[in-house]
Parts: sequence; C-alpha cells; structure tokens
Amino acid sequence: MPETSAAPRRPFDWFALLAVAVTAAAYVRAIWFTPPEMLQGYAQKILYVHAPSAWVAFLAFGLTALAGAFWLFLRDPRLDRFAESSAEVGVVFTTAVLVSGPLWAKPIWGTWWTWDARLTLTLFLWFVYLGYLVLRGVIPERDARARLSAVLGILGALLVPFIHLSVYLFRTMHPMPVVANPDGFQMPPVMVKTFFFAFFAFTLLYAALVRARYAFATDRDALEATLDATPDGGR
Amino acid sequence: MRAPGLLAASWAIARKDLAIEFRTRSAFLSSVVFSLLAIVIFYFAWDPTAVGPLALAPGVLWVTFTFSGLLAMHRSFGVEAADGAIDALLVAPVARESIFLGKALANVVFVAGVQAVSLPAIAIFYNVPLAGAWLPLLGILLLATVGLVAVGTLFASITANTRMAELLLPVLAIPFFVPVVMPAAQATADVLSGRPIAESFAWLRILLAFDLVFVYACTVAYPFTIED
Amino acid sequence: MRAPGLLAASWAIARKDLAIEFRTRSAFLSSVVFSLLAIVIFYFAWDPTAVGPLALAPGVLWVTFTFSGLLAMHRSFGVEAADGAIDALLVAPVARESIFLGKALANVVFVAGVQAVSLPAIAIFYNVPLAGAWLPLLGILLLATVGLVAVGTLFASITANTRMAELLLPVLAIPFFVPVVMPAAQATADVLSGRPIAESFAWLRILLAFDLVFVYACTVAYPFTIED
Amino acid sequence: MTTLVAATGLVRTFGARRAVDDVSLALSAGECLALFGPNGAGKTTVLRILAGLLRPSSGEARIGDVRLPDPAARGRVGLISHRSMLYDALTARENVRFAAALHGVPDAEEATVRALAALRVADRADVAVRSLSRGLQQRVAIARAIVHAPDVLLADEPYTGLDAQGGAALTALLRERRAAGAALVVVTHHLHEGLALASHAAVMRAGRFVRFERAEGLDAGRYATEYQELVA
Amino acid sequence: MTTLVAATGLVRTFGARRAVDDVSLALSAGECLALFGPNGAGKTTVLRILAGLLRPSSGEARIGDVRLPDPAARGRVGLISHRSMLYDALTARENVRFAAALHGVPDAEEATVRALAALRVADRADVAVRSLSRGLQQRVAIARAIVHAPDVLLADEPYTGLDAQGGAALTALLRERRAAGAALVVVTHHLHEGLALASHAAVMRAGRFVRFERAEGLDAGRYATEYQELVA
Ligand code: HEM
Ligand SMILES: Nc1ncnc2c1ncn2[C@@H]1O[C@H](COP(=O)(O)OP(=O)(O)OP(=O)(O)O)[C@@H](O)[C@H]1O
Ligand SMILES: Nc1ncnc2c1ncn2[C@@H]1O[C@H](COP(=O)(O)OP(=O)(O)OP(=O)(O)O)[C@@H](O)[C@H]1O
Ligand SMILES: [Mg+2]
Ligand SMILES: [Mg+2]
Repeated sequence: MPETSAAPRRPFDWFALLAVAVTAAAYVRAIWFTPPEMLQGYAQKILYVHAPSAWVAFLAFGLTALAGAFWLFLRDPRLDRFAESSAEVGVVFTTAVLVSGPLWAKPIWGTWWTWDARLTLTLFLWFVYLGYLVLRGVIPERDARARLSAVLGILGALLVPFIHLSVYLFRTMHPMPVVANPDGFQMPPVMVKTFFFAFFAFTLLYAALVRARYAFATDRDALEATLDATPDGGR
Repeated sequence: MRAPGLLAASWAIARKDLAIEFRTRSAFLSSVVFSLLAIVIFYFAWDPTAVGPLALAPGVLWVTFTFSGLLAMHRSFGVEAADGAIDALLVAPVARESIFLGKALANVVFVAGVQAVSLPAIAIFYNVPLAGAWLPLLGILLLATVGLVAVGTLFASITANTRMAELLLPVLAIPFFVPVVMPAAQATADVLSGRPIAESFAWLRILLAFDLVFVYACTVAYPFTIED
Repeated sequence: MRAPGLLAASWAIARKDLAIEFRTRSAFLSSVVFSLLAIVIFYFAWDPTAVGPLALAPGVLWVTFTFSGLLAMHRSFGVEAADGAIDALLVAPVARESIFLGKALANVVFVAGVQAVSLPAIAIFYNVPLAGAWLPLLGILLLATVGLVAVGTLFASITANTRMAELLLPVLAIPFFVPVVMPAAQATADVLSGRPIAESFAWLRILLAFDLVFVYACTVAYPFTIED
Repeated sequence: MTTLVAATGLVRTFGARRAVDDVSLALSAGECLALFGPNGAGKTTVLRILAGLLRPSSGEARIGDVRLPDPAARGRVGLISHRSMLYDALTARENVRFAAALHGVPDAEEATVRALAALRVADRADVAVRSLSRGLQQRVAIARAIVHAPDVLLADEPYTGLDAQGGAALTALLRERRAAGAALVVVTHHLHEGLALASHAAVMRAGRFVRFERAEGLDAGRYATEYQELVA
Repeated sequence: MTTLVAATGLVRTFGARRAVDDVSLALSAGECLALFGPNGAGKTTVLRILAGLLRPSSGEARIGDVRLPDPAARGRVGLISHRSMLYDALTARENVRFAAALHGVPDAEEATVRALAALRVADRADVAVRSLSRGLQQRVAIARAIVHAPDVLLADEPYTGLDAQGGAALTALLRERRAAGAALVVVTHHLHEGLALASHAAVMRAGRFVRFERAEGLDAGRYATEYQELVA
C-alpha cells in the first residue's frame, strides 16, 4: 500500500472568513444599532437568527432536490457531493430554526412548542432530511447512494407543499409573513434593513459552509480512491 | 414470444404477490389480527375516563392503517430481496414501471382487505355509529389508501436492499404519510360526528391531489430505485 | 479452551449485537427518528380540540415505545436469520439461556437509549411538565422496559424463522404487552398529573410481578424455541 | 454470424475498487465463453452487467444490437446466479411459470413442465421451494432461467450443489442451447468442465481479462498449469 | 482409538418425508468420512443432526461420549454449512473473533489472524463481509468454523465457490485437522476430491446409507462407476 497521502492542502478559505465577518456585522447591527421591538423587547432579536435560518433551510433543500434531479440525468459525482453538502448544511440551519423558535416562543407564547402550521412544516422538513441523511449513511455504494437519495430529495420537495397545505388547514398561530405581506412591510424601516442584512449574511454563510463541506467530500472521495485502488493480489 | 405489456405484466406481478400472501392465508390473518391488537392496545393505553372513545376512534383507525400498511409494503419487497428474486424481475423484459404498479396493486388489495375487517371492529370496540357514514368513509379510505400505498411501495423498494429496511421504511415514509393521515383522520372525524361530507371537501381535495401527484411521481421514480 | 460461562457468553453476544446496531449509528438514529415520528403523527391523527394533549401523552408514549421496541427486537433476530448465523450460535458451547440473556440485554440498552431521546421530545411536543416527575418516570420506564423486552425477545426468537416474522411478532407479543403497557400508561398519567407516586403503587406492583415472572419464564422457555 | 453479446470497455467500480476494469468481449450465436478467475476477480460483476442488473461505471454492453438495459435486450437473457432468485413460499412450478409469464412465453404451462423435466425435478414440482434441498433448489433456479429459451445464457457457477445427474442434465441443456444458436457465458472454477463446454475461454484477474482465446484445441492440462501461473 | 462421532439409528422426518432413515455411523480420531449422494438424499440433514442443530426424530448422536445437544458436545464441533453463517454487517475479522470468543478460545485475537491467514483472506479481513465476493465469503465462513480447532469438523460442500487457491488452502486445512486427531465428515459431489481426502466413504440415497466402507485402497474410477449405478 502506498503511503497514505494526507488530504491535499487547500488554500486559506477567504470566502468563509468573509461570510463569518458579514454575519458578525449583521449581528452587531442587530444587537446594538437596531432598537428592540416595542412589545417583545429583546426577545425579538431572535428574529434575526430565526427567519434567515428558515430562509436558508428552504434554499438548501430546494437546491438539494435540484442537484438530485440533475444528477439523475447527468450522473456527475459533483452534483451528488453538492446535494450531500447542501442537505447537511440545511439540516443544521433547520435545527437552528427549531431551536431558536422555541427559545422565542417560551417568553412570547408561554410554551416551547405549539402545533402551528409553520412550526409543523419545519419539523417535518427536518424529519425528511434527517431521513435523507440516514439513507445516505446506510448505502455504502456511491452510485446507489446518489441515485436513491436523489429520488428521496425530489419527492421531499414535492411533499413540502402538501404538508404546508394540510397543516395550514389544521390551524395556525405563527406570525404571518411580515415582509412578503400584501399590506406592505409591517416593521419599522430600520428593522427591515437589519432584517435583510441578516438574510444576506446567512446566505453567504450557507454558501461558505456548503463550499467547505463540498471540499471535504471531494477530498474524502479522492482519499477513498487512493486507498482502494491498491492492487490486492488479483482480487 | 412477445414481452407482456405494461398492464399484463403488472397484473402477473400483482397476482404472484397475492399468491404468496394468501398461500397460507396466515399473512392476511396476521395482518388482521395485528390491526385488531393495535386497536385494542390503543384502547388500553388511554384512560377511557379522560378521553372519550369517539374522539379517539378516527386517530386509532388511521394510525393502525398506517402501521399495518407499512408492514405489508415492507413484506412486499422483503420476499423479493430474500433470495434475490427481484433480479429475475429486473432481467425480464417488462417495463420497470409495471413492477411498481403490480406491487402497488397487490398492496392496495391487501391493505383494503385488512381495512374491511378492522373498520367494523373499531366501530364495535369504540362504539362508533357507522350506519350512516359508510359511503363517505369508503371514499376517504380509498383515496387515502392509494396515496399511502404509492409512497410506501416506493420507499419499500428503496429500503429493501439496505440492512435496516424495517426501520428505515417508516423513517422515510411517515413524513410523507402526514398529508394523507391527517386529512383522512380529520375527514373521518367529521363524517363520524355526523357532519355532511361537503364539510370535508377541503380535506378530500388534499387527498385527491396527493394521490394524483404521488402515484405519478412514484411510478416515474421507481425505475431509478432499482437500476444499479 | 474453556467454554465461557453464562454471563461471559451473554455479554459477548450483547456486545456483538450492539456492535452491529451501532456500526453506522444509523440504526440508533433511525429508531430515534421513528419514535419522534410516531409521537408527531399521533398528534395529527387526533383532533386536538377534542382530545387534550396532556391526556394523549401517556398513551402516545407507551404505544410509541411498544412499536419501536418491537422493531428493535425484530431486528435483533433478523440479523441472525439472514445468513444462518444463529446456527453458529447454537453450535457454540454456550448455554442457550445466554443467547437469550445477551440479546435481551442488547435490546434493553438499545430501547432505553431510544427512550432517553424520545421522552424529552414528547414533553416538549405535548407540553408535558416533566420537571418534578423525572425520578418516578424513570422507575416506571425501567420496570416496563424489562418486561417488554423479555417477552418481545422471546417472541422474536420464535418468529424469526417463519417467513412472516415482522407480522407475526406483533401478533404474538402485543397481547403480552397489554399488562405492561396499561399499568405503565396509567402510572405515567398519574405521575404527570402531579399525584404522588404512592398512588401508583398498585400499577407498579403489577409491573414488578410481570418482570419477575416473565424474565424467568422467558429465559427458561427460550431453549425450547430454537431446538429444531 | 450475428454478434449476440458485445461488451466494450466495461468498467465497474465499487467505491474505489475497480471490480471490473476495461473488459471487452463479443460472442456470436452458438459460441460459449468459459470464464475463469480467482475469487474476487470480478466474474460475477461482469455477468451482472451483461444481464442488465448492474450499470457499468463506463463502457457499454449490448445484446444483439440493443443496448442494455433496454427491456428488449433484457428479455433475451437468461441468468443463473449465486442466489436462487426463487420465491421460497411458492412451488417450483409456480416459480417457473411466473418467469415464463413475465417473458411472454406462448405456452407457459407446457414450457414450465418441459424445463422442470429437463432438470429432473418434475417429481418435486409441487412443494414449496423452501423445503427443497440445496441441489434441488439449484435445479429449479436453472429451470427458471431457461424456461423462455434465452438467446443469451449467463451462468454463474451453475454446477454449484448439483449431483452427477443434475450436472449431466445441465451440461446437456447448455449444449442444446448452444446448438440452438444461443450465446453462453459460463463462470466456473473447474477448468476441465469449463473447457469441455466452451468455444472460447477467458481468465479474469483483478477485474481484467488477462487471457482470452478460442477453446477448441486447447490442451486442458497445459491450460491448467498456465492458469496457475497466471493467477498466482 | 476413541470414538469421536457416533450416531445410532438416526431418523428424521419432515412431515411424511423421511429425510434421514436409520443412519448409524462411528468415526474415531483422525478419521475422515466422505459422504456422497444425490440431491435430496439427506446429507445435509445428517450433518445438521450431528452438529446438534436438528433433533433426530429417533436415534441419538454423540460427540465423544456426550450426547447431543449437550453444550459440552456442541463446543467440540465445527460446522461449514450451505449458508455462510456470517453477520454481513461485520467484518471478517469481527465475525471470526466473535466465534472464537463464544468457544472460549484462549488467545482469540491470534487464533483469528491465523484462521484468516490459513484461508488467504487476511488482506480483506477488515471490510464488511457483505461486500466480499461469494468465494471470499466462503473462505471467511470456513475460517469461522475452524477458529477453535474443533475435534469434529462437519463440512457441507465446503469447496463451493472456492477457486484453486482457496480449494488448496481448504484441503491443507482438512488434512491438518485430521492429522491433529480430529474426526471429519465432508459432504461433496466430487467423488475424486472426496476420496482423496477420506479414510471412509459412504453413499446416501433416499435417507439411507447404501454403502459405507474404508476409502483407502478404493479405486476411484471404479467407485465412480459403481456409484452411478447405485444412485441411478
Ligand atoms: C417554535 C418554533 C418555530 C418555528 C419552527 C418557526 C419557523 C419559522 C419559519 C420556517 C419561518 C420562515 C418561513 C416563513 O416565513 O413562512 C419563520 C419566520 C418567522 N418566525 Fe418563526 N418559528 C417558530 C417560532 C416563532 C416565534 C415564537 C415567533 C415570534 C412570535 C416567530 C416569528 C417569526 C417571524 C416574525 C418570522 C418572519 C416571517 C417572515 O419571514 O415574513 N417564530 N419561522
Ligand atoms: N456490492 C459490492 N460492494 C463492494 N465491493 C464489491 C461488491 N460486489 C463485489 N465487490 C468486490 O468486487 C470484486 C469482484 O467481485 P465479484 O463478485 O465479481 O468476484 P468473482 O470473480 O465473482 O469472485 P468469486 O469467484 O468469489 O465469486 C471483489 O473484490 C468484491 O469484494
Ligand atoms: N425443512 C424442511 N422441510 C421439508 N423438507 C425438507 C426440509 N429440509 C430438507 N427437506 C427434504 O429432506 C430431503 C433431504 O434434504 P437434504 O437437504 O438433507 O438433502 P441433501 O442430501 O443435502 O441434498 P443436496 O445435495 O441437494 O444438498 C430432501 O428431500 C428435502 O426436500
Ligand atoms: Mg462470483
Ligand atoms: Mg445439502
């Protein structure tokens, strides 16, 4: 067996640094330069983590499904690596929504959890993609893994509107969209600006995380290749 | 020698699956007993003084159908995986969609058979007046069963070849069952409490849309789950 | 070369089983997700305006544990049956009781691990105040789990070699689960509604008696389930 | 002569292991390839690709002039694999008849009876396959694979578990298929047995064909010696 | 010479079928019985009874002077069966080491390495058994069966799937076990292979031993002809 080569050294990830810096800036602005909300007080600051995380989670899963769909036709391993990375990052952000939401709910609604439509939808999204990751984990073979998880990713995307619809009919308590509200913005402009800044920051952060995770997947696949390609007595 | 068409092949596969299930009749019998037991254990898991049986019944019904359906769908690919028989299906000159349709058809028949027995049972145990509700209930059952089976059959095919099929199948499938089970249970509750079926149309529409989207999507997706 | 004693052999078998389960961690993760899903789908199966979550919680908890436990026990003999590995265990010079004890031990560990995650989840989702109820709940859980696993493991062994294990297991086991699940659910309900544990002693005594009788009986009965 | 099986540049990786590594072959009607090679050489993987069960990582396989996995190509193939591919709750007859139905065999009932008789299991045709001994199951598996008189027969260690009578029946059957214009690939570890059947012989090692030639006129003893050296 | 395996009047019925019908045999240390017979003759069933896996309908089997299925008797047996008896999620090493632990082998780790090396699968010892080819799995199954140096080795068509190297390794191993004073029963359909190994030879047919004799000095060619007639 050849010397196990260490993963190739990558140049410093300036992009990640930038993303972290912008996110930090968004927070500095949110915490010190944006007034607290009148009724909710400082608890409302959670919004700046909560809503952008939700946005990124949806984005991540949408892209996972898209990458899967393209994989089925192009069979390009890079698409699968992207789907894998995006799903994992998406689960992290969904978890952030599911943690920040209850943290916020406790002081505002007086309960950690309620079976509101949006909460439920988020929870099931989380389940679907946890399932996605588990499925990936039990299929050792790379092509089969890419193929089956692509199918699951696409069906998952089809599922979201149905869950949305059915839980919406069930009952709802969560604030209606504040930004994309037909009656116009319902936040003071300074808050709205901070709000969008945070969205932008989180989107950057998503891109940076996926990029790093993707690089890891590339290295891992390359490493597997060098390990396994060793001749082994004709077997 | 002409390869059989889509429907002929589906039918041959469904018949074979049903032959296996009914060979000893015990698979069907066990499924029925399983449903009955689930219904009974649900009864005992709750304090009947705290929760009225009529409020429990629709939920029990649908949770029971969900789990017994999952078992049936797990089995339907289990028999293929055991000695590699699925390979023989894949080598045969039938469209892969027909494998899916055949298995789904067998599953619908099987699950519907189980439901036909457990529905009256639940009516008796939980003292639910079914008399006037038969027809709407049948409609709900049919709509929901088709959706459950389509999704469940697809996922059973995905998980059949992993070493964790019986665990992974519910994990993957249950989130997809939510938009079926919830509307079905709500519509059932409405119907059982004597409200006119028109009030449940919103629920039924979800079910119908789900069936249309997922029967199609799963049939199209199935070939991708088996090629290797 | 001395054959290992009862406990050493049980331990070796339990370790092997846990190694298989945790090889990828996915078996455990799936079991946890399965429990969470069951908890959640139960919620949606019932109309929350008709049935309060606090009234539902104990039943949901125990039904969920029952089914996820059954899955774990089914798996534990499934891995033996797949390539005939159970034969290798039977040829080995270990007491047959130790096969039972080893598998049951692994199952208790596995099921308890799953419970450790799903208990807080149900507390959050169903808005159940666990704060003061931890200790009594733990006692109830332990007592009930031992009983469930003893009976479930035995029946999993019986059904493993039939071509219907996954159906037959619940059919055989659930009737035996009733005297565990009902007292456990009742005691849980009592504890959660803030009554002192002393009020549940009648239930706990049933659980304890069940454990004693069935751990012993199943250990003794096990060898008969495998001889051929 | 028409080419019935053609493979060009087949590669199949599992993870990073190249189980099959640049394999090409072509067989015409009436030809029979005996495929030899040590354990793990990739023989089964090649067969599964040719049956359309496994997608090659690169390269392509054709049956006649249809590319796999097109159903028209698959229907002409018969596969005998490591596993029985039978439903053990069904009887031998039901298993074989089901295969006949899937292939659209015109007189399924009669073809079933003939296939089972050819393998000498007609007398056990109506018990569940589960209660047959290993060799009897193998016979049923073979009957299932040939009930539709495939143009291409892929046999992975088909003699496994067969007794002398079963082996003779199988040999007769393989010869008959060849005579009827089918192309055969037979994987076996028994060089003499394989060479006696074959028109071509190939040796795989570490995923590659390291030898491929016409078998007629080969000296079996010498071939065996050379084989030992080749794969050592 | 101590009798290691003794069976008297074994009968085993499945429903109405007498799979084994009044079989008796006795083998001493260092003896090896080659067991021949057509498919469905009852060979596997006899082996499973001798391993303590199947209770005879009547008759009894002993290992040394302990009657089966007493654990003391079972522990001295090693079994190679039709099925691999491996946990396919575990690696070869883990499988074999687990078997060693169950048998109380003093230095389990070392015995494992030795067994895997003897079967020439040491280089694939650390991948899940699931991803090994059939022949490699068979090697691991054999390693598992002999890791505790059993006094009685029961081998049901043990050459199945093995290539030349694997077959040679197995033959060496069987000889070594014999030399070490074990008693062996080897079921095979290859008369020459079996006779070359054995001290005794037996032919089963329809559940009965129809021939049983010392193998040394038998003429293999003639034996084969007579066998054909016997089982025809
Ligand atoms: C308890 C768990 C919670 C979850 C899972 C959750 C989930 C979500 C999701 C998925 C979004 C973005 C998608 C959308 O706009 O539809 C969102 C946005 C938002 N959430 Fe929550 N939420 C939770 C709790 C809360 C609480 C307690 C509050 C405050 C009372 C809150 C206030 C908001 C606001 C203001 C938005 C922004 C709406 C917009 O984008 O227009 N959330 N939440
Ligand atoms: N699903 C799989 N996952 C990982 N590796 C695999 C898989 N299938 C086969 N392999 C590996 O590919 C190689 C070739 O396997 P294959 O089964 O084709 O060998 P073979 O020539 O048929 O061997 P044998 O004579 O033992 O049957 C082996 O090293 C095997 O371990
Ligand atoms: N579990 C069972 N149920 C019913 N019949 C059985 C069972 N096991 C074996 N038999 C029957 O008993 C007879 C002997 O089977 P056995 O497996 O011992 O044969 P064998 O000599 O090993 O054959 P082979 O060479 O094919 O392996 C066969 O007719 C078989 O069908
Ligand atoms: Mg092979
Ligand atoms: Mg046999």
